Amino acid sequence: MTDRLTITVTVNGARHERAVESRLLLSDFLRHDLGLTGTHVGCEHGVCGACTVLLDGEAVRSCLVFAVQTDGHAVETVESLATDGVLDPLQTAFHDAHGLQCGFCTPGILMTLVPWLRHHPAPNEVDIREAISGNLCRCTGYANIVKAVELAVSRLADGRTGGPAGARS
Amino acid sequence: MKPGRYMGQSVPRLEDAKLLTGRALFVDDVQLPGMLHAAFLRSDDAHGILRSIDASAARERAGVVAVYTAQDLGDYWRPGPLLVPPPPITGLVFNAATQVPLARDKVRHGGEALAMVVAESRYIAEDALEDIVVELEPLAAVTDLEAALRPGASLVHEQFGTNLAAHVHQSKGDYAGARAAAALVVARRFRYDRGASAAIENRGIVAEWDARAEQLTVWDTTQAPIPIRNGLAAMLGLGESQVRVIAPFIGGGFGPKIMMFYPEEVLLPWAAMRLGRPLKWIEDRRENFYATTQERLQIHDAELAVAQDGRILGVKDTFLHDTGAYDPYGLTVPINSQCTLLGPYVVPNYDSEFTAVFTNTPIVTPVRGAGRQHGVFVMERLLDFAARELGIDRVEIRRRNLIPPDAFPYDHEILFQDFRPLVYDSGNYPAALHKAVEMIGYEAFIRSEQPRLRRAGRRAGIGVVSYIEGTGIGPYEGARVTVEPSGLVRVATGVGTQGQGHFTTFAQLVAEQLGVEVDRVRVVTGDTREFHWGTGTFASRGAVVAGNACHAAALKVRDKIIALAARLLEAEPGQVVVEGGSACVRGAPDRSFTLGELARRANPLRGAVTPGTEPGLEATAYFGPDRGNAASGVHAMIVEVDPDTAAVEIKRYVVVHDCGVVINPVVVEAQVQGGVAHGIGNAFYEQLIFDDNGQLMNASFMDYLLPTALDVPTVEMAHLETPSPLNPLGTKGVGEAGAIPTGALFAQAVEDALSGTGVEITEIPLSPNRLFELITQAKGAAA
Amino acid sequence: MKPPAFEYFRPASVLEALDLLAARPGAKPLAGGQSLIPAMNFRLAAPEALVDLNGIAALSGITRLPDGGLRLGAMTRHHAVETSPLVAAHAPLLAETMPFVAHPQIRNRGTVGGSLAHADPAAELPAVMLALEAVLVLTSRTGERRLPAAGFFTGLFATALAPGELLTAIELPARAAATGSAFIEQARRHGDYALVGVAATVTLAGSGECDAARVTLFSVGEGPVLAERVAVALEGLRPDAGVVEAAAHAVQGDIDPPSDIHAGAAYRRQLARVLTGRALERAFQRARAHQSNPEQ
Amino acid sequence: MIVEGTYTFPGPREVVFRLLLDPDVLAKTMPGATSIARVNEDRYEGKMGVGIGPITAAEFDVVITMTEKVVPESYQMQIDGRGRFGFTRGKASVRLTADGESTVMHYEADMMVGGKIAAVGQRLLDSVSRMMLKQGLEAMSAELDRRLGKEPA
Repeated sequence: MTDRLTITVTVNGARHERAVESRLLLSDFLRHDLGLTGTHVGCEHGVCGACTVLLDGEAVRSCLVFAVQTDGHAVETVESLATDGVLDPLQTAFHDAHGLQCGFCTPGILMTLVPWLRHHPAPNEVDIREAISGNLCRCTGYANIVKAVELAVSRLADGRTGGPAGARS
Repeated sequence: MKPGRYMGQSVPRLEDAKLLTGRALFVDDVQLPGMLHAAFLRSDDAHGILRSIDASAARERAGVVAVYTAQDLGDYWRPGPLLVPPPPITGLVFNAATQVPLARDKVRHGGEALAMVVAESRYIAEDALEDIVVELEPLAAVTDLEAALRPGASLVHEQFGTNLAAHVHQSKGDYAGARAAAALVVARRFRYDRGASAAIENRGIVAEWDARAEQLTVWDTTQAPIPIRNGLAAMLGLGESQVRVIAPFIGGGFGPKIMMFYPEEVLLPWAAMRLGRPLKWIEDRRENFYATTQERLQIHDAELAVAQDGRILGVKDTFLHDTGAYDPYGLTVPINSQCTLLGPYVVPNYDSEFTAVFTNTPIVTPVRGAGRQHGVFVMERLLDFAARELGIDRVEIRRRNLIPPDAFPYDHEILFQDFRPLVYDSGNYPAALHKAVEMIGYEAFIRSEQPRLRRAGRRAGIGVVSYIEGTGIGPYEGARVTVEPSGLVRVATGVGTQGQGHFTTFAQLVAEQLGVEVDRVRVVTGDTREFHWGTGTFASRGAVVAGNACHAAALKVRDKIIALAARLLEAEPGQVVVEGGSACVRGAPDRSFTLGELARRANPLRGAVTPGTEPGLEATAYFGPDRGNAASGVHAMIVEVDPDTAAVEIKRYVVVHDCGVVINPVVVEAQVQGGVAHGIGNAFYEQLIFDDNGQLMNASFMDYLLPTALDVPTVEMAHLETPSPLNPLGTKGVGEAGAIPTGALFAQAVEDALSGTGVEITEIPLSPNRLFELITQAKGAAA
Repeated sequence: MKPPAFEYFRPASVLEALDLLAARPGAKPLAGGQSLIPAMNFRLAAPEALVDLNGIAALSGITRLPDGGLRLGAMTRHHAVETSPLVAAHAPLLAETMPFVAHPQIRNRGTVGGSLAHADPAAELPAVMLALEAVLVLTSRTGERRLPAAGFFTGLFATALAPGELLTAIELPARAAATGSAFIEQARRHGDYALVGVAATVTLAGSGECDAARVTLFSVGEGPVLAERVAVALEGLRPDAGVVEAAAHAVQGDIDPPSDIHAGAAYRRQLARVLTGRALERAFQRARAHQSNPEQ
Repeated sequence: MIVEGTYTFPGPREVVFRLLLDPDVLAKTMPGATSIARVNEDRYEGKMGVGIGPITAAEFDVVITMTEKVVPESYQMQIDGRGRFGFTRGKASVRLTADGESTVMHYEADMMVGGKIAAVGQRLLDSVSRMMLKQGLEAMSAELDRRLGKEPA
């Protein structure tokens, strides 16, 4: 069965029309067909959260969505966060708080947090930990991830954005 | 090495921007035109005789390019190298059996690779796996370490006539004499099981053969690209310079991504050369539970002989070590257990022997901590039991036995995993213990908090444990530092990097010496075209061995800068100051050259140079320590246990650690925090559960439980710095430290919370279910 | 871990979906896919065709019924339930449960109907629906039938859904006066399948006795279990500590839990007793509060 | 995995014994069995498809070998099933004792499950095996009723 369907999907604001096999996972579509390799694949059974992307603005695991299901929808990946090489406030906070080590799980964590912070502008530590409880990290022990989110939250509250890493890319 | 502009500073990481924006290249991100994809058929059975593999249907499937079985490999089929030969210990027995690329006559563990399918996509390759028919005659599986050694046991490797993989005996002093003189001997059986490395990035290989250039390029999730390059060249009949191995960004290593010469690592390059097309294999999570090495069970029968005042007179330990189906990594793990048991304590008499056992389970090699956990657990638990029986406080019995700060170098009189004597270089153990006890508020907890909670019906407990970690072992690493005409400084070193921050810490070391801004230093690691001497990242050695090599190379370049600047500026070398990206004459800032200008002048295109002059501002240096150094630490924790549900909550976790001179505190603290998380996983969440038939019962992230953000507390940390005299920077390793004493700590704290119930903990990992069983058993025994 | 091939359909209406399913006996409906797709990635599931319900707008949404109850479209996503003010006000037990269903990313995609039709014995929602006496609306080409949750769950991953039938909505009855509820589960990690979980709703008589109790458990059998003995041990009695404890003990007669690597049957029994007691305590506390302040 | 228990069949021992070894009955009563043939006196071969919930019924090739048969008291079974999702194999021993008009079956099986189903599906193994056993025994009992004329086919 080589069931190929043509889909039109908006990824990071750009429309893409592609013929895909119905079984193609969204994670593979993004990484292989579109070359957006910032979305990482860690378990392909929906536990590790590394492949988290936004589907119509909500965080989902791209290994548990078929690419064909995104026909007519909008997807955002980690590549959408920085603008012209300038890190967004959350990325900047991760840099400043040493919130990543190997960085493999990081895109998934960022994409989980981006919409969540919109709905939770003043979270406490437990809230933050719950929000990322579906993202496994083997390097950091999570402490600096939590600190990074707290830092981003406090800066956003102060109306400050950007940071020292923003100038470099 | 004293703190400086960069040395000892929490410089934010230089590698972050790429990682945060999704632009860092990981192996699975490599996309090449015409690339094919491989998938492996793996054995369902743990042990059996392979009768036949029929891949004809798979070969006919549309999109399949090739299927290889052991038969198809011809002369290329051969067992992998013995990576670590046994150390020269008298009377040592070692039966070497290394893994094979594809099982040929026999399957020795579940998940062992049987065939490789190459197809136009991974999807098709996996379709084709289902077409292959395997005929296998099952054999009884060997999983129980004691049963494996009994006569008549099924044999993993028939040629040895036994499942014994190794036997090693090391001792110092006279344990029997010590035992006879002891006021108390505590003896127990301990089980310490460990799990998977479970890096979030699975392993992966991409191989590309350029037939016209006769160049093989391999992207590999390895911690040790140089040994892989050299080994692959030898296997494939190529010159070492014809092979380039790149370990790009790696999504966590933790040990098993070392130079294993895994079947996939050996087969992908071979097949890419035969097929003339690039080839990719990315391990999936299920495969990772079989195809990537693990750590596992040791069973210790140990006893501690102490005087009435709690002083250690001697320790005797006899243990079994599960080495899995093959033992390519030699004895590193059990020797670490054997040596690390001694900890920071004066143990005048020690008698330790172990037997490594082949079983029908995946291969055991070092995972973060590498057997050290097992040793620490045994010693710390024995001290806890002795303290209880002697009526001595748990912290006090430790204090009485610590090696004093003036006793270094301290010789334990046995051999370590680096084949060198186990001699501690430096440390201040009483200070660390004191600090940890103070930070956690041990006295106040014991005296008032714990009783107060107990009166309210709550069970809280505290633990305090110490450990030593032998780190920074040889043989050597190297680095090349180059000042480019642009003024950028390039550093190349051979070790792979998996998130430790090498791009930043190595840059700090070089920036410190060359007086440039740290972000003007670009570090390249793990690409054999850039640097091809060295071994790899393991045994908490990156910052120590490669770090000192970077430092040494930077010093050489600094000397070149000074010499050249002195000549051009007509000043005495002693008058030249290197700072702010320039070299100038002291007191005359206008008499200066930028480093870029000096680099240009050091590479003249016309004219003549003084004979013997080396071009450029570049130097390569190597560093090899005499032996490993001793990092150390104390961990303390408060837990609360719900005796009705056996749920455990960590209330506080304190670490005082000493990894010598710290290059970047924030990086070091993060390494410790991450290690503690791994240790908590080991203590309470993670266990590879094999049934009697060698079937792994939890080969997924649904059932193999990595701790989440809700399970790992933020560790409260303090640094102590006793510089190592074994290297110029004075650094010690820290990569594994956090993970080592956590099991022992968990056991002590949970047992303390349950004090009075009769629960005694002699095993790790625990789980709520296991705790419930222990509580129930203790109730039954009391009734 | 790549899924096997299948034919894909995305109908725009329930009728179209039913036609597609009827025409292809090997087809499966695809709701949130958060259990089905992992099974496919493991190649444990290989449906010949998937009929994707995500394009059927009519299947989503939460509305208030004239009798005060709630109607949840089967394709309403967990996240929508979790954040619904209607659910918070009129089905607090369901609202309390939602954060325990897997992780945020799963809840953004997973659907209520999908969870119920999947009927995993360790899943939260079947037990909660059973406790709430939900009515499940099943639609086929011949019409609609309505089944109480108690009749819907028939065994291990088994439901009363007939071939060609779709679960299209779930209706929750209005909350009675003086009613309190509680949800408790113990899992290895937050978001994992529970080792044992308990959902309880209790109603008090004016005089303070327990008028009705409905306690359900999950992860202790082939499907959600209604603890009838627990209810019997409570009804007509003042729910003091002794009564609650005795009722919690009675749960042992209601369950026959399985063993797995994370929890043996004995441990599950212990958890069932302890968690039942805790859930009841909390539910009675809330019932008393509801009794004194019906707006609560 | 050890599975043991007793089950009471409402019929005489000889009839129960014959029933238990009848390939047509096995085909009807073994959960998921699609075919079972007796290839010789003591060897049965067949196909089973076991599908639980989301798990698509995968075909298992099943071989059952009877040994130590003592009519009408006891026998041993060697069971070997293999399929794409893994395998199951093991030994079962069955003993029948008469109890008035009824027959009590004592069974004890030591079954091993391997491959993907064990590695990924451990959470459900206990429940699934219990369910299959229950279904099998109940179907067998119904078949016995039918044979004894207690119930229409």
